[in-house]
Amino acid sequence: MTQVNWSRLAPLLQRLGSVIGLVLLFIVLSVMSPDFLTTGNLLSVLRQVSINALIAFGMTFVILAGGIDLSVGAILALTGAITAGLMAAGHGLALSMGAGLGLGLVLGMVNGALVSWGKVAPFIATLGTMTLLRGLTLVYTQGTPIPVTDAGFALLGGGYLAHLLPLPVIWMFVVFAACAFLLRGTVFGRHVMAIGGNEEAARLSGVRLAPMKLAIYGLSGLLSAVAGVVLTSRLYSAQSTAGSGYELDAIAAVVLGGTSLSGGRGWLFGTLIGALLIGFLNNGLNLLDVSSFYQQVVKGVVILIAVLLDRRQ
Amino acid sequence: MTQVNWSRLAPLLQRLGSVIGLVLLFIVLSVMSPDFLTTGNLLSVLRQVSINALIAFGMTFVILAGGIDLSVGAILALTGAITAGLMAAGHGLALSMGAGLGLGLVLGMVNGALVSWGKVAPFIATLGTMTLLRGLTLVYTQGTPIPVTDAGFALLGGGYLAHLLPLPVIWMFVVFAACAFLLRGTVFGRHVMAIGGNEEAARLSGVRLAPMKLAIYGLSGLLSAVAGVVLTSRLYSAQSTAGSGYELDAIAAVVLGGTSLSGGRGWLFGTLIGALLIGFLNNGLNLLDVSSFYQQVVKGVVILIAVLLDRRQ
Amino acid sequence: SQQGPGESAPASAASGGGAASTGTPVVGLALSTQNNPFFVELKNGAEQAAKSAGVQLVVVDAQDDPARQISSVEDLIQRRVSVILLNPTDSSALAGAVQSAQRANIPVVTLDRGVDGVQVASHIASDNIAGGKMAADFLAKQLDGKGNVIELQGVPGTSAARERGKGFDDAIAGTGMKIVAEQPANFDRAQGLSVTENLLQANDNVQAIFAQNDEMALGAVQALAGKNRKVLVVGFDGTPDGKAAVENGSMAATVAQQPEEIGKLGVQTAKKLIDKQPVETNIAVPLKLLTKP
Amino acid sequence: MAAPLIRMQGIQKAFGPVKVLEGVDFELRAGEVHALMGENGAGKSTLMKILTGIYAPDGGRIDVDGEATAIASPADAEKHGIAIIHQDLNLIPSLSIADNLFLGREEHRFGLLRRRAMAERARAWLARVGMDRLDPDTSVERLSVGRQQMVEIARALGQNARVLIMDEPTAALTESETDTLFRLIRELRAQGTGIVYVSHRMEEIFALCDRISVLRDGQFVGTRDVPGLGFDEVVKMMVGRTLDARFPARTPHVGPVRLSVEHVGGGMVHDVSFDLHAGEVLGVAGLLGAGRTELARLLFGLDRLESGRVTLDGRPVTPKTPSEAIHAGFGFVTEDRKGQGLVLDLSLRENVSLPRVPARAGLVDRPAEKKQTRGLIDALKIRTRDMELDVRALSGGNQQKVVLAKWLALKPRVLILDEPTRGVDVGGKAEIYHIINQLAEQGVAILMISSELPEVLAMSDRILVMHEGRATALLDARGATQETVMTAATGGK
Ligand SMILES: Nc1ncnc2c1ncn2[C@@H]1O[C@H](COP(=O)(O)OP(=O)(O)OP(=O)(O)O)[C@@H](O)[C@H]1O
Ligand SMILES: Nc1ncnc2c1ncn2[C@@H]1O[C@H](COP(=O)(O)OP(=O)(O)OP(=O)(O)O)[C@@H](O)[C@H]1O
Ligand SMILES: [Mg+2]
Ligand SMILES: [Mg+2]
Repeated sequence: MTQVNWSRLAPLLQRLGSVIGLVLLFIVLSVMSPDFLTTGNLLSVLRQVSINALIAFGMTFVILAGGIDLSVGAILALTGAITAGLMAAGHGLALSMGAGLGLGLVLGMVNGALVSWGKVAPFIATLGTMTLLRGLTLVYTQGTPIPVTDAGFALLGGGYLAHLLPLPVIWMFVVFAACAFLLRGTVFGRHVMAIGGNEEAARLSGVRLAPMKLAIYGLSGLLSAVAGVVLTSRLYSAQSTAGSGYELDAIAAVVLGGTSLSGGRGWLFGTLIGALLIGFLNNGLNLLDVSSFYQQVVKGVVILIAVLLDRRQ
Repeated sequence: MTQVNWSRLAPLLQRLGSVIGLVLLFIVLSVMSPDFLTTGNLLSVLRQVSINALIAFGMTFVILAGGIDLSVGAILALTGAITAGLMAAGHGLALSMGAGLGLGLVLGMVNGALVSWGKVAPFIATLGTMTLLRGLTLVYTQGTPIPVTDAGFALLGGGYLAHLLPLPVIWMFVVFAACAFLLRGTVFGRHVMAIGGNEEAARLSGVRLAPMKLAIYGLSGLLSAVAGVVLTSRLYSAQSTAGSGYELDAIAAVVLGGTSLSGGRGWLFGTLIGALLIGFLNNGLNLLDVSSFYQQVVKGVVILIAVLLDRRQ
Repeated sequence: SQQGPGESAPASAASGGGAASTGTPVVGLALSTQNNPFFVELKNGAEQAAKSAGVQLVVVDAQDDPARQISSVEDLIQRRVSVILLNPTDSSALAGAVQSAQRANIPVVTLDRGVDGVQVASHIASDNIAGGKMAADFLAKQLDGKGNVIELQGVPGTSAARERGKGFDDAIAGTGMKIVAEQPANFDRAQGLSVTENLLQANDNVQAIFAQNDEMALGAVQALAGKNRKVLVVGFDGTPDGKAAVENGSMAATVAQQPEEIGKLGVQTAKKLIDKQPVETNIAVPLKLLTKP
Repeated sequence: MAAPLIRMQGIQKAFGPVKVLEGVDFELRAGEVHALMGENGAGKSTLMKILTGIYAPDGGRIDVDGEATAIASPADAEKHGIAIIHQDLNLIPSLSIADNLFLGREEHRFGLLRRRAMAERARAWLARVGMDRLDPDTSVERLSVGRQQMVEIARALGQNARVLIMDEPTAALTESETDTLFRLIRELRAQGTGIVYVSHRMEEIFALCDRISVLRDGQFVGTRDVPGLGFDEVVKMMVGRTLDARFPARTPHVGPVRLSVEHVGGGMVHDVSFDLHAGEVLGVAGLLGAGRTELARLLFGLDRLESGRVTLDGRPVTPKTPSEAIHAGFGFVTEDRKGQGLVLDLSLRENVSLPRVPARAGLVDRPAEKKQTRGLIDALKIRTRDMELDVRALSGGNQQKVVLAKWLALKPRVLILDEPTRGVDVGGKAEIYHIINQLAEQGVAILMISSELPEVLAMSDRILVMHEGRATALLDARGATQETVMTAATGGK
């Protein structure tokens, strides 16, 4: 911790580690696969990335504040199921979506309450809610997928802007811009960084930890619900098992983007880069016909190389 | 951190939280199911618990030192497969087991090297090796189980002492005793606690971090390999997908046992209790024939109650 | 179908045209998972058939995640494969992906599971519900229509768990047999072992165990080992390990699917599509109840 | 003459582009107490960290006993008989005192701990530094900062080193512990130990040291014999000019009662009453663990107020959280600046504006924030190249000024200062005193907890003395002397 001997430029260079990684991957894939560098493919990857990115943006706030949220995938599944379920029961699109998103916010705030008032470590608190919410999703769906019937709703995840740009990509960039501003331009964002950097010092400076944590985890829950709604729309159905393992993908995106897991240091743009890195890697492995057994090997190696390149604790 | 105003007794009482939880669960299950409190059932649960406990003991050292190891399940799968594969290829029991256990140790040390020399955050380093090792296991096994043929080897996980006590239970208690002594009675254990309490201060006091971390993660890898060998023996075959999700079970056991995820505070006995809590809970849910949809709900609730009972960050 | 007005073919995908530009045609196989020997065998069958049919096979794996599968189907579209063999993670989630492929003039053949709400070029599968019923009928015959049964369930919420369970449960309901416990062991051998151990503690009087896949059945066999009880274990899938267990008598039966056959037929159908020959829209791969000879 | 114990020549060290040490020479003889002086950020700690193997020098040589030696790790340093007490506390909070005393050099047989032997020696070591009432099994996090410092000293003494480096060992200590420490240092000197003594407390230098070396901006200024050296001369070497006055003159304008504390109790504080007037500086003196910090925590809503009542400008206030306290008009500069005062990974600007970010409707007003920060940097003469620099990279003294700046931005009605000049150099202290005076003139009521008696005597209007959680005296500063304060602080009336 003490031996910080990089200059002022170094943090920026280090931050650019993930960007450099993405550019390298881009070049390699462009050379190796003729199908990679096409508008169609790039847009398709962006759309694939959008779900993970939406979740990872919320996760960035949680991690910056020194926490972690393992329940994002479970929130995605439950909110998606509730949205689809309400629509199937004949409630309108607005009500159903509102209920799904509202539920995501509330569930996130429950995490925040466990962490702040309950004084439970974030890892274990959200591990508990993850298990609980997965169970509730199964109970609610009875284990069967809930089909989506509303054509308007299906557009949300499957539609295009100007016949070209997939709508989920739009949502991703809108949410990114909003979150980046929230983090950099508002008092809330400042306090997030302060809590992650030194919670006690932040508290003594008058930062109110409990409301902050409710808001931070609430934001993560809300964005997971957004991802849940978009995914449900994209799949034309809500799956009880949707989103399994998404928490690890989101955390990987955040960390690959250069945000420190111990909190207080990081940026949202890095998370976008991290999510793209994962998305392009998956895409490239498929395009290059890497044997599926080796795909995991390659992914593991890439994760390790990427974090070694931008080495920090 | 600063506002420590409990008496000297409080930490002990708090530690007993998990024991009290276990006793409560025990009483509830005894009342609700006539089949619960029988020698046969209790021994059978102990045997089921042994795999998770073996991994969790190693995880305790890692967490006490302020780290985390997500690769334990993947190490279990790969070492189990290698052991079974070598035996299937006609190598002797001793060589095959030695290779499996040695590999576990080495893989753990690789984690340690990434964390210490590579300065990669433990979460992300072991997430990377987890992905990588899962891939290698798939490559090695080609996705199909490797059957065990050696009857002597099968005893290791399936045999009994005095026709009553399952051997895995013996291994669990032997490893527990050894690890508890290692933690409490040796310089190594003292340094583990010191690193978790304040890594920088430990370093300045002359604790050599790199060798310590190699040893700590190496121990975790070794014990995962022990669990892998015992599980392979017990199942008469090595599965490429063995041990998925075991990292979360092991972490849950450690934390339910009262060890702090931020390091420096905890005990090994708690981990044993935590593992038993999880084992008895699973057993109880089966005995009471709780619907599969509700099982996760119950588990989530129990985790949350248990950690709220012994609330600490 | 469910296409909204704004939905139309993305620019480049339209240029797909179905055939790779040079040499051997490429067929994409989108697997649901490889964490299960069943699908590994399916893949192996497809690979063998590809070799003899002279097509190149590209395999992508969704790790049981529908969203990931959509992504990998999209990747196959971008690669402009000639045919996509789709082994869906779930029958309800892939309609959009199938439509995207079809818009790019890539025919889709579904394997093992269907996709609701779309018309595909061909569907090759064995029927999980029928398989569950076969297992129930077998047990009813062995036990003269009475007795207690334990059911080991797969991962809750997956289609295999749902359909096999439904076929089995419905058929049992029509007999004098009783399902005394239904518990999830998540298609995993180790969990099959411990859940069976636990259930045997609570149920002394059990005559049969139905496991929704062979892995769990083999776990149950381990749990029964050394116990002086006669319990019939029936699995599902007919994996090599499962078949071996039936042969040596530790399992009473397994509802064998022929995953290699599914894979093989898939590639052969794809070849026909490439050669513009007609194909059957529904190819049933028979299930076989394997019992000790 | 025998070779000196340590000779460092031409030592160079840079962190990135920042040159911290440029050709520094330093020599330590056996049996001397050698003061190392310099302003905050002059490079004292860095030089000592090089000597103890924590940093590798970029250039220069180190001779131990006249022989060129490479010291690559703390373990190397220990091998050569070099022990150090670091400026920041370096204890493991969750471990016991005994565990901490032996950390890194546990007594063992084949790796097995010899607990009983260590417990016995731990007791002896604690007794040596006058802490015989402490149980070696107590975990360190339950000790006050001062006691933790004494544990650190006990640990360093336990190494029986030939070279003992003390980097501001007394910053957290009061007079009586300081006396104990000085007695020990003199004993060691008599036994031939070479001692490097870093401190910003001038009295100590003249009372204790034989020679003095001074650094300025990473450059070696010179070495002098202490006898015959004057205060002004030392300051001139350090600062490059003479200082107007150590304690700036005060013209008190004491206004009406602002804060009224009546029979307040909670934790180890019992029945404390006093009035604090607008424009007044009330000094709080006491020994280690007298409960001064706890009193401040009670007022600031950090610990639960169990009895008594507090009124601010006539209105009762019982803040339950720091944020409520801040709204009521309190400000609190804590004694532990790294643990509680600063977010080390945020920039100076972000730290300064943390209690109240200049904002409109939740949106940060960047220009206003920069302007405010610039103003505070100038007012407090914080030495930094850039307000965007992480505070981690500032020297200790400058970090302390940042903590102060944080509260100045808020314009509190009552400002509680807990050891406000801990680790600050003479020049910086004078500046902080100046600021305290200015605040008082603006009508801010100031409660100043300090363990430096000269500071308390010179800066306060009145002095509250505490002993074991109770107020034992409320003295007028003009009539008070070190003796009267100490008498009250030790419980005598
Ligand atoms: N790890 C580091 N990375 C970058 N700069 C550093 C580091 N450590 C110290 N510095 C810088 O080196 C300079 C010297 O710091 P040092 O801590 O040696 O000063 P000091 O003389 O001990 O001051 P003080 O009296 O305040 O303790 C300061 O400008 C400080 O900002
Ligand atoms: N006998 C004791 N044993 C253990 N801890 C004690 C004892 N007496 C006091 N303390 C600790 O000392 C602290 C109270 O001292 P406090 O820090 O308020 O005093 P202080 O006068 O400000 O001293 P310091 O100069 O160390 O800050 C409490 O946190 C308490 O835990
Ligand atoms: Mg210093
Ligand atoms: Mg104090």
